[in-house]
Order: sequence, then structure tokens, then C-alpha cells
Amino acid sequence: MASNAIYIEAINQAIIEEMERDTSVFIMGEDIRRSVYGATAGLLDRFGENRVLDTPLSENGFFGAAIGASLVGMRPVVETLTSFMWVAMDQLVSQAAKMRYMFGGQATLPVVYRATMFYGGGSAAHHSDRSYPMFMNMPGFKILVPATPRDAKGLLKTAIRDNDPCIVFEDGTLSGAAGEIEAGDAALVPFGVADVAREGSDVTIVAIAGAVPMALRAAEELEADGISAEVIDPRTLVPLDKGTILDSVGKTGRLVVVDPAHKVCSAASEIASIVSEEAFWDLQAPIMKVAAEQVHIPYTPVLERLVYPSAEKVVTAARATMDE
Amino acid sequence: MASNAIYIEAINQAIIEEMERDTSVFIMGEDIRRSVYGATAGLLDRFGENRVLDTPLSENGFFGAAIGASLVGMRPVVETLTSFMWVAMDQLVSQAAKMRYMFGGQATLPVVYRATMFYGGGSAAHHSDRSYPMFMNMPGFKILVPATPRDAKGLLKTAIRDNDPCIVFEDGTLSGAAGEIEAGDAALVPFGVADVAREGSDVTIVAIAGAVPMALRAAEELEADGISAEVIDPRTLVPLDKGTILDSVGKTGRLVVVDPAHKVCSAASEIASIVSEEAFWDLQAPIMKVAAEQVHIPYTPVLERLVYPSAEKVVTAARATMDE
Amino acid sequence: MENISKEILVQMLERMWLIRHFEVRVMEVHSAGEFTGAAHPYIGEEAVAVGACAALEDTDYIAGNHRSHGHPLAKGGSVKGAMAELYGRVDGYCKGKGGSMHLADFSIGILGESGIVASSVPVATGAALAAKIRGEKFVSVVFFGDGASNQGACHESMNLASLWKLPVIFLCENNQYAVTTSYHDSVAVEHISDRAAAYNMPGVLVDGQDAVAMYEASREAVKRARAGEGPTLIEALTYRFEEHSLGLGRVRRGEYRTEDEVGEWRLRDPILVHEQTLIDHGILTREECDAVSAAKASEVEEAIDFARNSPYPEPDDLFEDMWADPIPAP
Amino acid sequence: MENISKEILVQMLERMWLIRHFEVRVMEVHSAGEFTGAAHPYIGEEAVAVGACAALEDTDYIAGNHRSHGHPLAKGGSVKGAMAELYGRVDGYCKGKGGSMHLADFSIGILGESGIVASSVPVATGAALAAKIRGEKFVSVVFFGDGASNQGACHESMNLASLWKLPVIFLCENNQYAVTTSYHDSVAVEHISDRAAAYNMPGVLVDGQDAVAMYEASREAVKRARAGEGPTLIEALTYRFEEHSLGLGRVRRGEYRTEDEVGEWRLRDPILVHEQTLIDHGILTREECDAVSAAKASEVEEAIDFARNSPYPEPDDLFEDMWADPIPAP
Ligand SMILES: Cc1ncc(C[n+]2csc(CCOP(=O)(O)OP(=O)(O)O)c2C)c(N)n1
Ligand SMILES: Cc1ncc(C[n+]2csc(CCOP(=O)(O)OP(=O)(O)O)c2C)c(N)n1
Ligand SMILES: [Mg+2]
Ligand SMILES: [Mg+2]
Repeated sequence: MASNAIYIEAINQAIIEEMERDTSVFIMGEDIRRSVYGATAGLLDRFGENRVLDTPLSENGFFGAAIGASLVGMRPVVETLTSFMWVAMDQLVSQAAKMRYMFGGQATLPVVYRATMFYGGGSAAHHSDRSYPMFMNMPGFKILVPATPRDAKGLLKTAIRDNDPCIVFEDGTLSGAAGEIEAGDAALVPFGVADVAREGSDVTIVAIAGAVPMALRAAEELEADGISAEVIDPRTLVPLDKGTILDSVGKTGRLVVVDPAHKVCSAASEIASIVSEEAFWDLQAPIMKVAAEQVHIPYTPVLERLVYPSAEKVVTAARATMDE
Repeated sequence: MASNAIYIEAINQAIIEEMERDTSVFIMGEDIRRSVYGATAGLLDRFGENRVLDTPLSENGFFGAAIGASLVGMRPVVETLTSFMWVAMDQLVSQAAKMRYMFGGQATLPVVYRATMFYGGGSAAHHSDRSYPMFMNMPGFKILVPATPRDAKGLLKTAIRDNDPCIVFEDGTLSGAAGEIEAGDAALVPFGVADVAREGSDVTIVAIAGAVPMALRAAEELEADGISAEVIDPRTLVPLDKGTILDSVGKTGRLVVVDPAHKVCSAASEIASIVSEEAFWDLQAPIMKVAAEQVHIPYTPVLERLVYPSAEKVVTAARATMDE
Repeated sequence: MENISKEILVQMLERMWLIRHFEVRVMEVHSAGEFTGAAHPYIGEEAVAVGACAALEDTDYIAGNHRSHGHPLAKGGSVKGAMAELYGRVDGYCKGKGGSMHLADFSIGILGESGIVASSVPVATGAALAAKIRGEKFVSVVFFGDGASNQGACHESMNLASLWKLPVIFLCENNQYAVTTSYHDSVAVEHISDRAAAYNMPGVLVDGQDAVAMYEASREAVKRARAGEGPTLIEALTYRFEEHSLGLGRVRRGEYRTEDEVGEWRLRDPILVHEQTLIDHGILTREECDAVSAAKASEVEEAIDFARNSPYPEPDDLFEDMWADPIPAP
Repeated sequence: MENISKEILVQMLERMWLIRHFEVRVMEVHSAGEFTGAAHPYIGEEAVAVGACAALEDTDYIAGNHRSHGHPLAKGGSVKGAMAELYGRVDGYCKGKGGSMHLADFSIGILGESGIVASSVPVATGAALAAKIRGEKFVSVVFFGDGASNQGACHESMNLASLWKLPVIFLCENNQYAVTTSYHDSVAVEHISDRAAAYNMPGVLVDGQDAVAMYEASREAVKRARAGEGPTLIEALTYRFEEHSLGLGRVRRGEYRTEDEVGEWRLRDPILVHEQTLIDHGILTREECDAVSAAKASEVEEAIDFARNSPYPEPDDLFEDMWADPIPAP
């Protein structure tokens, strides 16, 4: 049965359902017993200290401990922020990402990293990372970017059941976003299946995570001037549902990619490069990237808001493709 | 006066010349006094223990110490391998890359990281990283990818004199490559100026680091079937000389990008996305990416050689753009 | 106590009051919505930074962490620059780009606060390395928490500093908790200062509520550092009187520490402790102490007025300050 | 010594000889160009891994580092699988994908060797965490070097393991050098085992040339771990008889350690030491010892034949083993 929930509640429910379902699932992170970031509320009471671990401030140590536990049959869920992954890159890259291949398939690592991206709220340069493009370049992670409560819950549940290292990039700008969610297995969302958030015929807008609502707002504005925009949410970047994007461009001939990450070597760059190779003959206009400016995140709100994509920037880019 | 040298000697000379020129320059790394990797030969005798520091195995610690020293007037050169940068990502990302902007321009960090990419020689997954695309996504580093002894020397000298954090990705596959180099200031190579390694009119081949010699071999093969390929070596990825690439595509209408890094969110992806936005109307064929397969680097030579770009792959891609 | 100048004893009170009033007003204007973002009050811990910085010269360096307002003010950084930074204005230390967690006043050796825990420890170690290479006499002090002490960066930096006898002081502010986590649940040893033995350096456990004790321990460590004898690890036992951070309403104190515990520590308010010392030793009268407080309170008000009237950056400023040697934007 | 079974005493000699012959032949076939890439000989250090693994069950786990051949062979990993891996063949532990630095035989609890120094320390700690969460009795042992002990990963793992009383043994192979760097120039404390105090865990300094001493210390640590009393840090004093790595010709021994020093350590060859013990205690005769050596030598020859005759992977294998739940290649 479906119900309504906000993004952060959906995550909480996914964790509860999977911990109920499988006793090998446990969660670890900093101050999660008291749910400092909100997603782990009620877990301690329900599952006890043995399965809800508050860690010392040692991300490299406990990210790696999660890997080791996963190798011997556990299914750890690790809570963190994207900005705290830098100190743990050793374990993320050299162990989680590489281990299975390096050992010829002997290692199986069902570990999930839940990394919240806090940006847009004056958190400044040290707490505003949107780092999924860097992890896309490194083989070995399944990379999930839910933009709705349904996908936040469904992709996390699928990730916990998946047998490979997964990173869920949870978008902090969406924490309070409401939507309908399912319960139990009905809530599962498959990897590699993009969501056509809105159908259209003139221009394809591929939008990632927090950019999806912007793209939908932009699509409404565009409709006002008679431009029909199709909005595609890839939902997972590894694997990436190329087919849905290529088909849409085949229909519209125009592409705008909206990505909250820094624009150089971004997910938008990757998607643009795929389309310019595989759907070149369908294109009727240049591919437009709308991504974060290549500067760090300034604290002051008057500057921070200028960094990211916005509905306005998307509208401008989409119009530009139409003028061609 | 020009002389002949191999790539690794050119690096050694650049360090010596800059340490002679400026006493604030010092070098630190693991086992550099005995020049385990070859580039630091003779430095200890010439400059003494105070300026040639062997460090403990603590990359995060000494990469960060280099940052701190640079803040107060020193010009550290840090020797490492790309694969050892993961353990130091905290200092590289949260301090080196972000500090100046975060502190409103108060911090000046003239620090250089010399990161060798050892790949192609059976070093396996842990020692074969070609990670420059990940650093391109993160603002704050000037990123240099020398493909010749001249550029290995010239870019390193420019980097040591530059006042921003620089990473020189030295290509281990080129260590023994010979070429002509200049001495002193004549050797300086500016950032942001691509090298047209070979002129041509039918197809543009942009090649990075170790891919440059491949692209040149491919160009010769292509010439045999009457295809005139222009080979462009960007030499620096941040800043990137877009102009030279766009002009070339304006002339040829065809683009192949060759990148030894993993292909997803690679430098090749970025360059393809720029051209598909800014030179779209010049393009007469899909943009082809020739980059490393999205798997880790296998030890066994029979598989490893299949991962990377090769002259053959470049020829095939270039021909494909001509067939369109 | 005897060999501490009256000037320093009074200056320590001034700086503690400055920080206290600064933080109290920050909590007020923040909850009034005058600016947003996280901010981590230093209330209760003033003696730590103030005592340590009283042992430093302007030519010495400090680096700190997310609990970031006390360190620069203790080192003598501009109050107006600090407040304007919190307000995100161009006259802030960082022109509004850094905010609360990234205060830095390089003009007097404040190499900046780091939002990423323990991340400034290697940086401060590096400033000390420069002193050694150049044969200069400056020292550097890095402030980090009990939680931070569990980060690998601390281990690597302390080992490096001790090996090379670098003039750096590792100042661990053990305020008993990392957010909601007691240090007993995150540090496997009883006293963090005991870890100094693992690096063959002196480890000192100090009453962080007593500015004089902090000053004396720091002066000793600075002497050692300047003499080329290497680093010292100082653990200051202190307490965070307020919650972890402004804007983290979700975490209520009662959930991880008792009112009694907070109450007992409040009895050892570092300002009360220091004023008592000054009065007992006839250095200041109660009235003079109150005058110090009043003077600092108005200094903070001026800083708030200054900040409120300072302009926000212009849109074009977004692309400034990325590079010392600029390159074209991609 | 009394309470060690003859079986274990003999098995330790067998495994030491196995490793010794394996390494000697690897050096020969590598220099003959039968395979390439780096390889780090364990010669001189055999007693460390062999003594430690003799205290383990097959259901226990180990993880190691770049000096990687001794650990799996000591744990009882397939000799053929190890050799075939060095040859880059499909019958190798990792189907030729890992090579020398990434030997791993998961079938008997060998979680793999890590080329990145200290990187397997958190992983082994995590295996122990699983034992605790599930209330199972297995333990894990991680082998790392004196150089590695300076990595933050060791600090974080030891703190975590001690806090949570995890059944893990941190086994530091102090072979005196990290490549060319003496541990006196990289470790700020005299004995790495002294660092255990910083984590409130036992630290034991052991003669790493004596298999019996290694076994006894490890057995004690394993007992503690299985009893839920937490981790132990063991520092084994040992020595690398050969150069750091095959294929690093540039580094000549004379440059960083003297022939005399090498010579003195060679007198304490762990195999000589252990054979003397066995003979003195009348457990084996000289002839029986020689027979053990001969048997292991031929086992290694068989492994080499096996490896030489094992096929290389097929091109399509390049894309295998990336995922447990496969996804389309991009
Ligand atoms: C690497 C990293 N991990 C986690 C955080 C989130 N965080 C911010 S402050 C803090 C607690 C720090 O505790 P402590 O070091 O004791 O300093 P205190 O806040 O008590 O002054 C945490 C977990 C962070 N900023 N950086
Ligand atoms: C993080 C990292 N830094 C540097 C290296 C290069 N490296 C490989 S082995 C080694 C020395 C390791 O010394 P130690 O830990 O004592 O082990 P040993 O080789 O002496 O057995 C170094 C520096 C590496 N592999 N990983
Ligand atoms: Mg604290
Ligand atoms: Mg060693």
C-alpha cells in the first residue's frame, strides 16, 4: 500500500524494512543512534546497539571496517556526508572499488555508503560536495542519485540487497520533498532504468538529483512559450540507462543536461559525450550543459545561489537549443 | 642551448634548475634521497638533507605539511605516485584545492605534486591509476600532463614558479622517451597552450600524455590511406586550451579524443562535451572517444594491454569518422 | 602565576570576555535569522584558546577547526572581520566566502579554521616544517577536538613532527563530546595526552577551565618548540556549555548528557575562574573585571553594526579568489 | 615450547621451507623473464607469518600487504594457485588479474594482500567486527610493515578495534626498513609495540626470527581475541634478506644498509633457528629436516610446472569479475 512521506523519512523506512528483513544488515556512522542527520531515527530502539553502531571520528577506519565485514557475510550500511568521503578515499578506492576485480571475483562486497550532499544552505566549501562524477570515473561502484522519496527508498532498498558496493548520493536539498512511496518489495526500484519524469517532444532535459525539480519547473515555463520538454531522471549513474536518453534525443533532436556537480568532467559531460558519439545524427542543435560553476562553494548566500543550475538557467539553455 | 634527454632526466633537471634558482624550493617524498624512482638522482648531494626530505609512509601527513609550508613562503615539490594520492585526498581536496577560495584569496599555496602514473607494465589495480579526470572535476588544481621530455621539464619548471597548487601527472610509460630539451628560462612551457604535434586537415586527434605517441603513430598509418590527421596535445588540462581544439575541429570537422584514463567522466568526455556544445556546427561526424575500458587494471599482460588506447584503436576510430 | 605579567593576565580576561560576548550575540542574531549556516559556539572553552594564544607572538601561527570563533579572536584577529564573515559580507576575513567554519586572518598568522575535522593538523605541522627548514623561530599551534584525535591525520602529523622535531603544539580541546558521542566511546585510551608517548613527545594534561594553567603549559611547550626540541601534545580538559552547533536543533542535550553534568561544569566557567584569580591576587577588582566585560560587550556590538552595514559581494566576485595566477574559466 | 604439539612444530618448518623455496625460485624465474611486474621477497621473514598462522584455524581470516607471498602460503593457501597467479594465468588465485601484490585465496580465509600500504588494516578489522556482531568465534590477523605503521589507517583501526574489543591481531612485521628508509627515520617511538598503550591494548615485542616465539605470542593473542577481550598489537623484529622488490634494480643494498648488518641477520635465518630448535629437542633429525626441505622444493617445482602450463585468460575475461550482480558495460 502506498503512503506519503518526505525524502528523509523514505530513507529511514528503507533502512528499517531491510534491517527487519535481513539480520545481516547493520548500520554504522557518526551519532546515528541519536539520528543527528535524521535518517536513522528510531533504529537504536528497534535494532539495538549491536546493529546500530556509533563510530569514532575515523571514516577511513570504519568505511574500511564495513568492507571487511561485508567480505565475510554482513551487509553494512554506512551513513556519511559526501564531504567526509575524502578522508576515506583509501578504503573507498583501493579496497571497495577494486577488490572484487583485483581478486578475480573472489571478493563479494555488499556494502552501501549513504552519502548526503548538503549544498545550497550556506554550508561553504568544506560541506557542499557533489562528488559523484569522481566516483563515476573509478570503476567499481554502483552510483545512485535519487530525486524523489520513491526513489530514495526504492534505490536504497535495492542497494542493500545488491551484492556490489553502492553509493547513494542523497540530495540534501530534497530532504523535505514529499511524495508517494510503496512498502516492502513493491518499493524496490531497479538499477539502470531512467524515469521519464515528464514527456515532451521538442527538447530532452536530462536532470540529476536535485536538478530534477528544477528541470520540471523549467519544463512548465517552456510549455508557456509552446516548447514541449521531456524531462529524464537517470536515477542511477552507474549503471546508466543510455537507451532512454538516446531514444528521447532521437525524438527531440535537442539535449540539455542539468547537473548540480562541478561542470568539468561532470556526469553532464559524460552524457553529452555519449550522445555526441551515439546519437550524433539525431542532433539538431548543440548539446547544452547546465552544471555548477567551476569554483568552490562560497558561504555567502548571495554568491552560493549563483553557482548551481536553476530553472532559469535550464529555460535559457533549452531556448538556445530551439533557436538553432 | 638545447640538449637531448629522456623524460625522467628532464624532470630531474627541472628540479635541479629550480632548486638552484630559488632557495624556497624544497622536495619531499619517500626514498627520494636514494632516488628510488629515478627523478631525484643527485639532489641530496647537491642540496643537502634540509631541502631533500625523505618522509615516513604518511602521505596525508606530508602532503598536508607541504601545504602548510607553502602557506608561509616555501615552494614544496612533493614526489608521489598517482596511486598513493588516495590516502591523501583529505589534504589534496579539503586543503590544497579549496583553501585559497574558501579564505577569500588570503591563502597562497605554491605547492607542486609530482604524481607518476605507472601503468602498462604489470603493476595491477593498486598501482596503475590515471586519475587526472577526478582532479579536473574538483576546482583548485592546475593539472599538467606532459608527453615529451621538453614538456616534462618545461611544465614542471613553470609549475614550481606558479603560485597555485599544481599536479604534474608524469606518464611512466614515457620515462625512457628521448627528446630535445632547453636549459634555464628557455625551457619554460606556459600553461594553457596546446601543442599541435602534427598538422593535418581531415580529422583532429586530441591525445593526452602517453596517448600522444600512439596518436602520432596512428596519424602515420592514416596518412598511408590518404587520411590527414592533426594531432593535438593539450599539455595542460587545467587550464585547457579550448581554442586550439575548436579551431582544429573547425578545419577538420572530425574529432577523436584519446585518453589513457577510464573513459567514464574522463578528460575525453569533457573535451567531447565542449566540442559538441561549442563547435557543433563544424562537426561532420560523431565524436569518437578512445579511452581505457571501464575495468580495473588486470595484472596479466595479455589482458592489461587490451585496456588502454592503442594506435590501432585510434586508427579505427579515425577511419570511422571518415566513413560517415 | 608569579612570573606572569599583569598585562598578560588582564589580556586573557579581555579576550575571554570578547569571545563570550561574541558567541552569546552570535547565538542571538543567528536565531533571529540574521545569517544562516552552521556555527559552533565556543562558550565554556574560552580559556583554552586564550591561554594558548597568550603564549604566542603575532609572528607565530595557529590553525583550528569547525569550533572556530574562539581561536582567531584569542590570537588577536579583527572582531569586525570575524563578525562580517559570519554575515557573509565583503568586509569579512574571507570576503564572505568562508563563513563561520572557515574564519582566517592571515595578517596575524591565523592560517584558518577547517570544517573537515582534523584536516588542519597536517597543515599546521607544515608551517612548523617551514620554520625548521628556514631556521626561523616561529612556532605553530593547532586546535583540534577529542573526536578529531581519532583521525589518522593526527597520528601521521604527530609522528612526523616528533621525528623532525618540528616547532608545533598539538592542542587537543577535550570538551568531552564529539556531537553526541562521549570521548569514552570514541577514544580507546583514558587520556588523549597519554598518546604523546606513542610519538616520543611530551604529553600534558591541563585544566582547560583555567586560563593561567593553559598559559603556563603553552608557554612551556612554546619554549621547547623555539629551542628546537620539538612538538608537545597538550590535552585541555574542558566542556562545551552550549549545543554542538547552531541550527542542529534536532539534538537535544538531555539525550546524551545530563543537566547535572552541564551544571557542574558551568560552575567552573573559565571566566569566573580567571576573575577569581585576578581578584584573589589583587590584580583587578570586581569593578574592573566588570568594566572589562562591558568594554568587550560594546566592541562586539560595534562589530555587529559594522557587519550589518558591510555590503554583500557582487555577483562577479564569484569567480575571484580561485587562483593566485589566474587562468580562464572553463 | 613444552605445550606445542610436534605436529605444529613440524608444520612450521614445512611452511617455512615452502616459502623459502617458493621465493628463491620466484627470484630465478622472474629474472629469467618468465613474468614481469614487482614482487617483494619474504626471505628472512618466514617465521613471522608461519608462526602467526600456526595459531589460526582455517576458519580464521588474514589480510596482508605487498610483501605478499609468505602470508597465503603460511595460512595454507594453494601453492599452485599462488604461482599461477604470479605467471598471470587463469589457474591463479585471481585468474591472473591480481598478480604478486594481490594474492588472495578466499577459500581458506585469505582476504587478500594489498599493494597500497596499510590499506588492508581497516579491512581485517572489519572482518573481526563481523565476528563480534554475529557472536562468532573467528579472529582475523593483519600483516603490515614498520613503514605502514605510520599510516593513519593503523591508528584509526587500532582505536576502533580496542574500543569495540574486536578479535583482531595487528601483526607488525618490523623488518627494519621501508624500501631504503630505516624505521628509526620513520617511526618516532623506539618500539612500535609501545604504541599499543595509546589504544589501551597489549603490545608484544617478539623475536620474529624464532617461529616458536611467534607462535606462542600469536596463540596468546588469539586466545584473548576469541575470549572477547579484544585486539593485540604484536611487533615482530625481523629482517628482509633480499632487496625491497624484484625489478627495483636501481636500489642497491650498500646504499642504505651495510653488508655487515645483512650478514649478522643472516646468521639468524629463521629456518636455521627453527631446525636447531627441532633438533635440540629431538623432534626431528638433521636428515629429517633436509627431507622436509627437499619435499617442499619439489612441491614448488610442481607449482612452477603447473603455472607454466596453465593458460592465459581469454580477451573476453577482461570484462568478467567486475560485478557480483553484473550491469552493462558503459
Ligand atoms: C572528517 C569529518 N567527519 C565528520 C564531520 C562532522 N562533524 C563536525 S564536528 C564533529 C564533531 C567533532 O568533535 P570534536 O573533534 O571533539 O570537536 P568539538 O565539536 O567537540 O569541538 C563532527 C563529527 C566532519 N566535519 N569532518
Ligand atoms: C600508500 C602507499 N605509499 C607508498 C607505497 C610504495 N611502497 C610500497 S612498499 C613500501 C615500503 C613499505 O615498508 P613496510 O611497510 O615496512 O613494509 P616492507 O616492504 O618493509 O615489508 C612503499 C613505500 C605504497 N605501496 N602505498
Ligand atoms: Mg569534542
Ligand atoms: Mg619494513
